[in-house]
Amino acid sequence: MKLLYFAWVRQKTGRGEETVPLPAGCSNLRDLASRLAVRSAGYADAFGDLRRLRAAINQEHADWDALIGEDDEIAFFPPVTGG
Amino acid sequence: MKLLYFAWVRQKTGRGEETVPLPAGCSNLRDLASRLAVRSAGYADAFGDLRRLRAAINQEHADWDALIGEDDEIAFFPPVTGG
Amino acid sequence: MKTRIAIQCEPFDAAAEIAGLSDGAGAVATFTGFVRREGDLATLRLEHYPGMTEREIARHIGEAQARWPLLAATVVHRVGSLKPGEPIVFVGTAALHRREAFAACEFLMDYLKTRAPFWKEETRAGVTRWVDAKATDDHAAARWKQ
Amino acid sequence: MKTRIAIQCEPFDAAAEIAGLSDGAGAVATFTGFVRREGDLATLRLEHYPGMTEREIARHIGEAQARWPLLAATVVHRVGSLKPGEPIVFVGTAALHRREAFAACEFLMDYLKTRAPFWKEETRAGVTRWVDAKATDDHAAARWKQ
Repeated sequence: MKLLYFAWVRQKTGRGEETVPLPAGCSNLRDLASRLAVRSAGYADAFGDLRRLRAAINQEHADWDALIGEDDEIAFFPPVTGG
Repeated sequence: MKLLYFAWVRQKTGRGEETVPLPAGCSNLRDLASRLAVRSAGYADAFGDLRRLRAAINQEHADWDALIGEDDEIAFFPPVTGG
Repeated sequence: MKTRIAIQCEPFDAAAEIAGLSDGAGAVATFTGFVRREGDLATLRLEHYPGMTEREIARHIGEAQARWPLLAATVVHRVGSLKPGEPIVFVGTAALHRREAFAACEFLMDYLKTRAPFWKEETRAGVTRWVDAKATDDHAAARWKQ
Repeated sequence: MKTRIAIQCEPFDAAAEIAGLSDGAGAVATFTGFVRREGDLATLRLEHYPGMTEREIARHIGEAQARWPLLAATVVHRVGSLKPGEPIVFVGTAALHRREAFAACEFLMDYLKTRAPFWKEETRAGVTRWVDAKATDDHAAARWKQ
């Protein structure tokens, strides 16, 4: 699956995107975020508090309960501040 | 007093403005309009039906009951259609 | 507050008007009215009451300013002969926040339609007639009194 | 309906955008947002999610179109580095009547603020930080759901 990071999520993870296999037993966005949170101090900082974070699946806003699959493009980012 | 006519009021009276003495016994806009209405067929056409007409005293919208004086600038016109 | 009122025959430059409104403002809302392209409409001619027009518009800008924290307001209204598709009126408002800018812009347009002394005369298929006022415009303006 | 969505670093020409929206329309409402001139704000930098941004905006234009009889809608959003006073966003809507144009323009702005994937980073006195989302923007967008 393709993972994208924006704004401070990108800065904390140290990368804008990466391609990873769907972790085993990981069915929704919340599962995925908790797996990412243990990868490093930077990832822990980015994914430690989901209340500060938002996500999209295949370029559409999604809740933490949303189901994910191997072919999805998944993005993590802070609440948006455009306009 | 100075009288101004706009849009079809101007066309029916045949003039854009005129200066006339305040007619005796004429205290408000309704009185004035009824005096003007008897001046000619054109004026009768313009002032015959006050529901179709609006007026201003000294460049401010005014009701037919509004009092008028010798030094006033009085304008008669149809409902406005700008914008 | 910065106020600009112009009654003119010439077209206006909306970009320049917006730039003039924006100084330090976060939010500029505008409305531009155009002569509709309708089947047989050939020409629209606008007449106004010089002096009263500017006073009425200034008064309504003052009312808008009393209701919302505006930084600037601009009203440009064209008079004379216009063709279908041509811009006829521009209203722009600037505020720190968009909510106030939108509300004031809509308020000014509603009052311009019902209180500013302009009259439209249209020519269709060689026949010229004065345009009647619309009841919907009165209703639009009345809602600000509630 | 004519739709234009542009995400760009360059400034935009509001007059050209309005002219592009107006074809046959009686009413064009616009909103232009500017980087505020605040005491120590030196630079604002905008980042976005290419692909999703355009999709989200197109989706909201579709929603606006389902609610109001729109003739055209334009959204231009700048990204990259901007200075205080510079225009950052333009939203324009065209309809036969002003009420619909205003409502749709405000609707699009509210959704742009809360749903379109843009992020602002500001630099003040040499310190760079990400701008937090505002609860007032969520409230503004929520009122369209009532």
